[in-house]
Amino acid sequence: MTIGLAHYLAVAAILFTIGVFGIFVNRKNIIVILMSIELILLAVNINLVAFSVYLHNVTGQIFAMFVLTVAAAEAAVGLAILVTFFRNRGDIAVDDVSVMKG
Amino acid sequence: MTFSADLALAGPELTLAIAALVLLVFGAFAPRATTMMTLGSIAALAIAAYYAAFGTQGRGFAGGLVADDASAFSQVAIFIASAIAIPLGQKWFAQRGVRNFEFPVLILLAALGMAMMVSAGDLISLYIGVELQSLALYVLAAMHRDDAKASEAGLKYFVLGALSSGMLLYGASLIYGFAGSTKFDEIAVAVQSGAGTGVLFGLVFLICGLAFKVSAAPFHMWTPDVYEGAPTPVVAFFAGAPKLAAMVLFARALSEGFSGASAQWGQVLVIIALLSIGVGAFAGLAQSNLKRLWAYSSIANVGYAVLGLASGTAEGVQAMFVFMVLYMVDVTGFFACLSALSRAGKPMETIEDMAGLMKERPGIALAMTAFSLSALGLPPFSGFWAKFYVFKAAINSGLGVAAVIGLVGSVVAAFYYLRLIKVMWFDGGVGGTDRPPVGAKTIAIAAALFSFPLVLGALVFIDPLAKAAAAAFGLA
Amino acid sequence: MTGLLSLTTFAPLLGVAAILVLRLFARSDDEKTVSAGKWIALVTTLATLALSILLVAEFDPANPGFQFAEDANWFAGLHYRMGVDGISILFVLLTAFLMPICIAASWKSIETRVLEYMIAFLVLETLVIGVFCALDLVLFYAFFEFGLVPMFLIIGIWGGKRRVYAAYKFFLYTLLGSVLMLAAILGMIGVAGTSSIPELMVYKFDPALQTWLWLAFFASFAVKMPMWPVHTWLPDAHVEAPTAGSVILAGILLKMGGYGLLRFSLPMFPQASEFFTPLVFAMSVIAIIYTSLVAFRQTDIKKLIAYSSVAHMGFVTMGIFSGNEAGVQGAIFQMLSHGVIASALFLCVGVVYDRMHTREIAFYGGLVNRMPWYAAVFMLFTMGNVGLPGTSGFVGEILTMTGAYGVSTWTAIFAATGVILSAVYALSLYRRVIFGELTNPALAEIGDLDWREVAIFAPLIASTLYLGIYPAAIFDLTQASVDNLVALYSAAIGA
Amino acid sequence: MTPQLLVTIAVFAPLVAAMIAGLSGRRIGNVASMALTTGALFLSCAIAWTTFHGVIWGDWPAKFTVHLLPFINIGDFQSNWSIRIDTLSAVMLVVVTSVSSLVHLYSWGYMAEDPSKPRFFAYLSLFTFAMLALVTAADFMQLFFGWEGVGLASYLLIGFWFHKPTANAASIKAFVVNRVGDFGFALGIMTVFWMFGTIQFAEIFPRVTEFATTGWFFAGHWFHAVDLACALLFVGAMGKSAQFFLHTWLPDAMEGPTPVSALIHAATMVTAGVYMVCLLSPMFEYAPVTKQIVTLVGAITALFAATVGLAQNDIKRVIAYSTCSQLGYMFFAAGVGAYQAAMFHLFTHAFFKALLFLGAGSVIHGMHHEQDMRKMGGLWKYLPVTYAIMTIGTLAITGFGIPGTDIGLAGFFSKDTIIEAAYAAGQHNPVAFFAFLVSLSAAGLTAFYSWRLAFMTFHGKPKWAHDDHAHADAHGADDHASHAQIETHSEPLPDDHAHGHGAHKPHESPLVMLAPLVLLAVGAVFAGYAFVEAFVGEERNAFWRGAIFNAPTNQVLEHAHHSPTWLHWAPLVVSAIGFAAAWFYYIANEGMGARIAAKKGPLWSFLYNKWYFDEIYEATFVRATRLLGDLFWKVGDQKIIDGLGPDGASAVSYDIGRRAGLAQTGYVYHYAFVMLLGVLGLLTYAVFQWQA
Amino acid sequence: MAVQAIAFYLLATVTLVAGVCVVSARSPVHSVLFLILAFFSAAGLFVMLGAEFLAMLLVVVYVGAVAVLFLFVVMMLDVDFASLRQGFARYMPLGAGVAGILAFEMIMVSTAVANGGAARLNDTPQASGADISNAETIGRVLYTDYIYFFQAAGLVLLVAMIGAIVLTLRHKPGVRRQVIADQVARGPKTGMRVISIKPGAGIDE
Repeated sequence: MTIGLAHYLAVAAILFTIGVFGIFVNRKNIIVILMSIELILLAVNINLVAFSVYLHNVTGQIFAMFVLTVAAAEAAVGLAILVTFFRNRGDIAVDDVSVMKG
Repeated sequence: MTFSADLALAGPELTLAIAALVLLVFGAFAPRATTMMTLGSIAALAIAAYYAAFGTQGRGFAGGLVADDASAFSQVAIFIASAIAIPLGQKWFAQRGVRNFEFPVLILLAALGMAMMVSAGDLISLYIGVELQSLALYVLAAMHRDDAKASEAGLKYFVLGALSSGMLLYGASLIYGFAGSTKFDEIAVAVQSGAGTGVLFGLVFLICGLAFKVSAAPFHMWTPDVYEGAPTPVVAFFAGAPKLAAMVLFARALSEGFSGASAQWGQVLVIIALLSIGVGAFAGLAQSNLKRLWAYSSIANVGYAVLGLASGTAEGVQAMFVFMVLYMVDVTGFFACLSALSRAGKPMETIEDMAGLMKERPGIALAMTAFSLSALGLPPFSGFWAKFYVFKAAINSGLGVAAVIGLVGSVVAAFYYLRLIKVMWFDGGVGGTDRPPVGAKTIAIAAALFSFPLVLGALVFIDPLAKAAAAAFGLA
Repeated sequence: MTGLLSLTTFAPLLGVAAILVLRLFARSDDEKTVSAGKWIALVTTLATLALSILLVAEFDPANPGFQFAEDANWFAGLHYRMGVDGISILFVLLTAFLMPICIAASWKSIETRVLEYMIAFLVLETLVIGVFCALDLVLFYAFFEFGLVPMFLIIGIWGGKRRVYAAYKFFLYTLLGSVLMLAAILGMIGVAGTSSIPELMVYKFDPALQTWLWLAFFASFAVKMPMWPVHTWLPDAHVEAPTAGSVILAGILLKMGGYGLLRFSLPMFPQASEFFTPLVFAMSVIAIIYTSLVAFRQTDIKKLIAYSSVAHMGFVTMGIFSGNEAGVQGAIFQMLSHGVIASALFLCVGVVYDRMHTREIAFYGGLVNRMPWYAAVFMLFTMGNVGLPGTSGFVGEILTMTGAYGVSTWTAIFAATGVILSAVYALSLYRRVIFGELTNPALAEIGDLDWREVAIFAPLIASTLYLGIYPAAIFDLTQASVDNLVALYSAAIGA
Repeated sequence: MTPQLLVTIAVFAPLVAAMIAGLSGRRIGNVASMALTTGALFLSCAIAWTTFHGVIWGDWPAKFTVHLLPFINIGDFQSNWSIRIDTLSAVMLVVVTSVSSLVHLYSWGYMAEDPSKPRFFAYLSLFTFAMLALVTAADFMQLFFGWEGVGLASYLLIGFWFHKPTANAASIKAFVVNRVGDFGFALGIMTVFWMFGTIQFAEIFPRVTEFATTGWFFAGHWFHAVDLACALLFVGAMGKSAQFFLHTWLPDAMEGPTPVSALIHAATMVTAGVYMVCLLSPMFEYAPVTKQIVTLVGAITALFAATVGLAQNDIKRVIAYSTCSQLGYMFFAAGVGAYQAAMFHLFTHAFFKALLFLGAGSVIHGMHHEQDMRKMGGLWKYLPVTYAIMTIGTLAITGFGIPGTDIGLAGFFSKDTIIEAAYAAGQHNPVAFFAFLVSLSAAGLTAFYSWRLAFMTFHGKPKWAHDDHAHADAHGADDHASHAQIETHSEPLPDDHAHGHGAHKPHESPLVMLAPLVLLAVGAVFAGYAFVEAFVGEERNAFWRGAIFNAPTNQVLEHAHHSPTWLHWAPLVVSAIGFAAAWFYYIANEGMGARIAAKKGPLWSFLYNKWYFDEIYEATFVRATRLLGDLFWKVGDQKIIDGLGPDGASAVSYDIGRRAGLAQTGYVYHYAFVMLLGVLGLLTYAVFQWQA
Repeated sequence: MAVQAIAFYLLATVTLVAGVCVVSARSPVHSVLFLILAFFSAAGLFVMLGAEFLAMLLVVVYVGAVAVLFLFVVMMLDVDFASLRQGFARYMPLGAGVAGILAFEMIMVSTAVANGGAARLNDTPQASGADISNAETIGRVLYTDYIYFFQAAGLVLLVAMIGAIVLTLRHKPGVRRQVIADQVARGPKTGMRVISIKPGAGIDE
């Protein structure tokens, strides 16, 4: 049995779904939501690298690199906003993130 | 193409990047020199706009950057909007005791991100541009950091934005994999010879991600909360320019990369457009907070712009350009009005707060009336002409039913605009509004004058420019 | 005389500018300022009237085409095109004629925000004249649509108790109709490649497409007219609007619908017009009978007159879609006549409303004892409303019925019952308000018409009688254009 | 002075006078207004007689038309303001202006105490102008103008005492019922227009034969073209001339001042229908079915009104029903083809009916505005001149005369001609024969109610002396027009009159009222004798000069002259029976009539309540109008149209908006969920849509 | 080949299980640790594909920086995490349903196309150019063809930096800091002030 591109794509798809799933299953915990987003980006990276390798084209790996970079930046900003939020509220429960609605 | 030729193409971007760094350093050492910061950043934007308008055109950086009429047109518009946002925000933050020299820098970087977006010729530059812009905007939304609402807005914006980025990326990865390239022109070649399901699947993800950025339904949910929570001048900024940028990016990606699949993405866009129009029209009816109200209004308006795009023709793209530019003026003007209004130091944000405004602050009330009528799509205000272009394009490309639904949606939405007018004009107020800051008032009134009557003359110039911009995308 | 038309159209805006300048340099609630504002408005409207009379004088009745034409390039293939023909010129005149009367009628009854009020009316005048003069679809639409705003404000700011409801209803109802028209306009521009009305009048649209375009235009004009069953905004709007607002609404704004049908539906979509004629006839006769019966049961004077307006507009639509000369001429005449008579009736209501601040019929009774001149004036216009020969109301009714008879006898029969019903409601109104003993003690000191009111009514009386006795004056002006229209229409439907 | 100018003056003099009196009556004063209008009328009257003479016997053209101004000029629909003069219109000019001028004069006395005399005289003159416009019309539009113009004047004059609710109701009723007639009239005009392509009489008449056999599609059926047009036009005539079904307004119209009743509701306006039928004789001659209808309606009206007249107590109402009945005579005369006879009766009737009304007015005036005959009696002593004149009028209406000779009052000649014509036509035509039977029996009834009136009023015991409070009771009793006739009616009185009413004795009217009566009495006596030959006799062709058209087959008048002798005596006999009956009930056994009435037997109630027409109309049309009005308003407009339309739509929209707002929970994971649903939906769409 | 397959399935399983644990772990600290595990095993997959550079980068950037940042924040924010897990089970079915459909569609499309439809895809994986290492392949283009993106990515990091500072940096009023520039610039004029006190008035500070 050969491991082909499809296998990698399937892993990525499942990982993506897990990330998505994590966002709305973790109703209250913002930090886990941020981690779920990291999972999604990881899935994307798996996709990109697998494609890059099977296309014999390095662009995918470069793209994945930039995704990594941006993901790091995102994590920084996200955590910073979370800290601000925590300072204002004293809590990070997502349920509380509902002063504004309607 | 030589490296220096590439650099010449990136004139606006380089200008902004350098200016941002210089101003950052300057600000770090002289944090109280707000006027200097403001002037410096406006000057940088002006120079960037000059480069955008009159610089060389072409493709550079291995296709990552495209400088053409479309990018020039939208960059100029974006830079102008950014330049307006800077003094507006500086003043607002100053009034609230938040002295942040980073504000202009972030605006410049966001403008840089948008400039990248509108000139992206590659999925990578698309992604990086979007992220650059988005991260700056997340920070801007939460920048009033002692305000619980602002940080909540920032958080929501960020979480959902990151999710949408993930989708966009996932789509980009699929497109890359199945089309074999990240460059739009090469994708186009691949799509031309028959768009595979994989590419189209990726395209749907890409569209969803971009739809979030323009706050089209059903990816709009963040909009009302973020608009309400974020500082008003920041909303004035990110309700306009980033949407233009995202729409242009949308148009460029779809028309340059996927013109072979225009039938398919046209369908998706029509669905998105009608959903947006419907949600924007109906959900706004029950709102009382003006910032939320205008958020729903912007959802509906983006729906119109998307509808123009959905036509899949050069006419439709032109309509989108005209629409977004005209809408940008209105929305900026409206939020400038809101940022200028306060009663005993408390911002006036609900519809009821506006009671009797016509007697108290006729200038601002007239401006807000103009923006409302414009958003309502009443001739001869700019909003009408915007819709005029969009619906003409839609009808001419066979989207007559969608156009009629959209028009009926505009009638539903008319109610909430009318309610604002009614409150301002008919009702008696309690009085005691503060004197509005001159800058914001000037911006508001200038925007109102543009909405009508200046638009009647301005369109004579905007029309051919938008046409050329649309032609750059190479659609029929 | 190029430019005369634009001058006439935009002349009222000069007045607006003058009032704005005045407002900048004076306090808005200062008595002198208010008075100056009123005079500016009056003089402006009179000047516009003079200009429109000049237009009519310079107009060549033998020429069926558009005269005083102006054409300037705009953007996106649009043009600023203006011109009048025999059909539209009279509506310009009617508008310019009624406006000074409106201003004069508001002289005392409007006490708050007078300058804004005058501005609203002047803006409205420009828009309405623009509607009748525009020869470009988009220009037409712009004028047509923006007219909603001043009227919305007039009803909403200076209206009665339920003014907000009425204003919304008026605005949204009409807007819904006109957005459909906008869709059709865009489609037409797309198909025909031009937005020029004269060109489109001879452009032959595909019959299948015509059906949709016709329906879309009809949606707008039917609401504007209004036709049954989309008429319910009108009574509310009328009841709540200030007197002059009602005058404008009944006198001019409703005419925009009929004008639109004449200008667009008939010449541009002849096949569809013919196809839908039975529908229009049915709606017209239902309007005539239904609203007449409803009018009969009203307890509010203005509402009664409003419902009667709907009935009278039923005659107009019936006449237009007869597609023959008698019907079309009759419809035009009926619109002009109704513009005068309905306006006068609303002014009559205004006279007693100004004094007593109620429009309840039951409140009044026996007014003739204290106000004989008022009674006489009211009688004249009641008779005009009833369609008595010798007043202008008659000519339009008989001609539209005659026109309809030529196409469908049933329609004429049903419409003719409206002649009976109009007598029932109009005379019962008159009886309840004017005749009988003066029993309400509140009315004991009510005064007769003062000189200002006499001056307001005099031109209306004169025109009612003049048009009633010498309608040929009108037909001479409209003849050539209507002949042309009818000939084109008949040729198109192969009749 | 050319004839053209003269007739123009004749037509417009009343209008000018009316406008001056109406608009500036207060400024120039009562007397000036009255003098001006009366003078103008006498001027018109003089010109009318000149015209009459000039057209028929003089050197004026037999027919001419004065064009004044275009009225409506659209394609074929050409109408002009014009004055058409021929024998027919000349006769009408004479009738109208003569009666009108005398009524003007009479009103000086009758209305002496009324506070708004200028208005009254202005209305009268306005009416006269409209009537003149009607009779001189050269096309249907002007005819219609006059038609509705006299309707307006009638409305104004019936409601002259505007503070009386009954008068207001009656005036509206008159206008509306007339409009019902005009509904048909207008449709008739349209039919004529589309049939002939013109509405000018002069252009239509020569072309009638073209359509004599063709059909016309109307209201979903094919009709005989000319029949249809004539039938529709006749509906108008029915309304104006108060024929059966559309008669209900005429008795109520007696709410107006008595001179008005004399002028409008007896002598002139109500005869306009007859005039129209005669004017349009070129068309009616080719409308056989319609002629039958005309005959039948006329006959029924003649009989119906006569029966109702038997049981009424109001002096004016009796005469009103009498008018109605006599109009029926005129119509069936026209219906059988004897247009000349109809016109002749119209002519004579104008004199004696105006006489009767004005005489009644004199009685009412003498009785201080008492109209109930049951409260009169024995007045001959107090009002001798009136008594004499009323007797002449009664004799005239009952057609008193000696058959076989030329001795007789006006009604004798005209009515007998009609009866004979009906008999002649009835030889071949059952409807006409029915009309003939009706005409005879109605003649008997006419005699009964006419003499009943005379006896109750002038003979027997005076009943007016004891009745102080009747007035007060009558006042509040009825405020509704349909019940108005049950009790007496009170015309407004100056205060002194009302109070001491029992104390005053009846008095004879002033000279200004008696003079017109005398003049009319002369007419009532001699009009028949003087004009019988010209109108219906051997000279008729020379007289009419083609103004009335008889089809070659129509020889009814010719036959009428050769009717059997018994027929000449029959009317006299039935009249005599009627007279005898009246004498029996009201002189010989005075009080018997009242006793019959008191029993309220079914027949009496049926007649007294005028066959319950008002009640039936009230229960059907009036109620239906109210109910439908309320239904359409409260259910149709408010519930259905507004409920489903604007109000419903806005409520639904708002509800959707509210729910959409609720969906916006503020929770991040909800938002994410919605986004994912969006992605999922679009992906699914893509998978299924694009898989192929 | 079998070894490769076993390695792939092992790594893939670990990645996915770790992913599930990230979203379902009771404590965020555990989540972070599972995240690190997921990244490690994903790096292993990258190595299998021949993309060693990316694998290393993943470990360095994520495990070294991002995960630590997460841990740091989790520790810093003193939150009662137990309460944050309420309602977890209640929304499982709905979430799982939606996610399941999503996953199904995604897998179906991507695998079907990758196996059958896409002829342009090669059978053999190849992460780098002929004769040169994976890192060199990337290095050759990163600063040439992709210089624009590279610089832009730098700016993204700049924004993140500015953002983090703007949002979180605070000068607390009560804390005294040493400002050397102020100390150097201090002169007699700013060092003291002369106050003339009226007798009996005292000083208001």
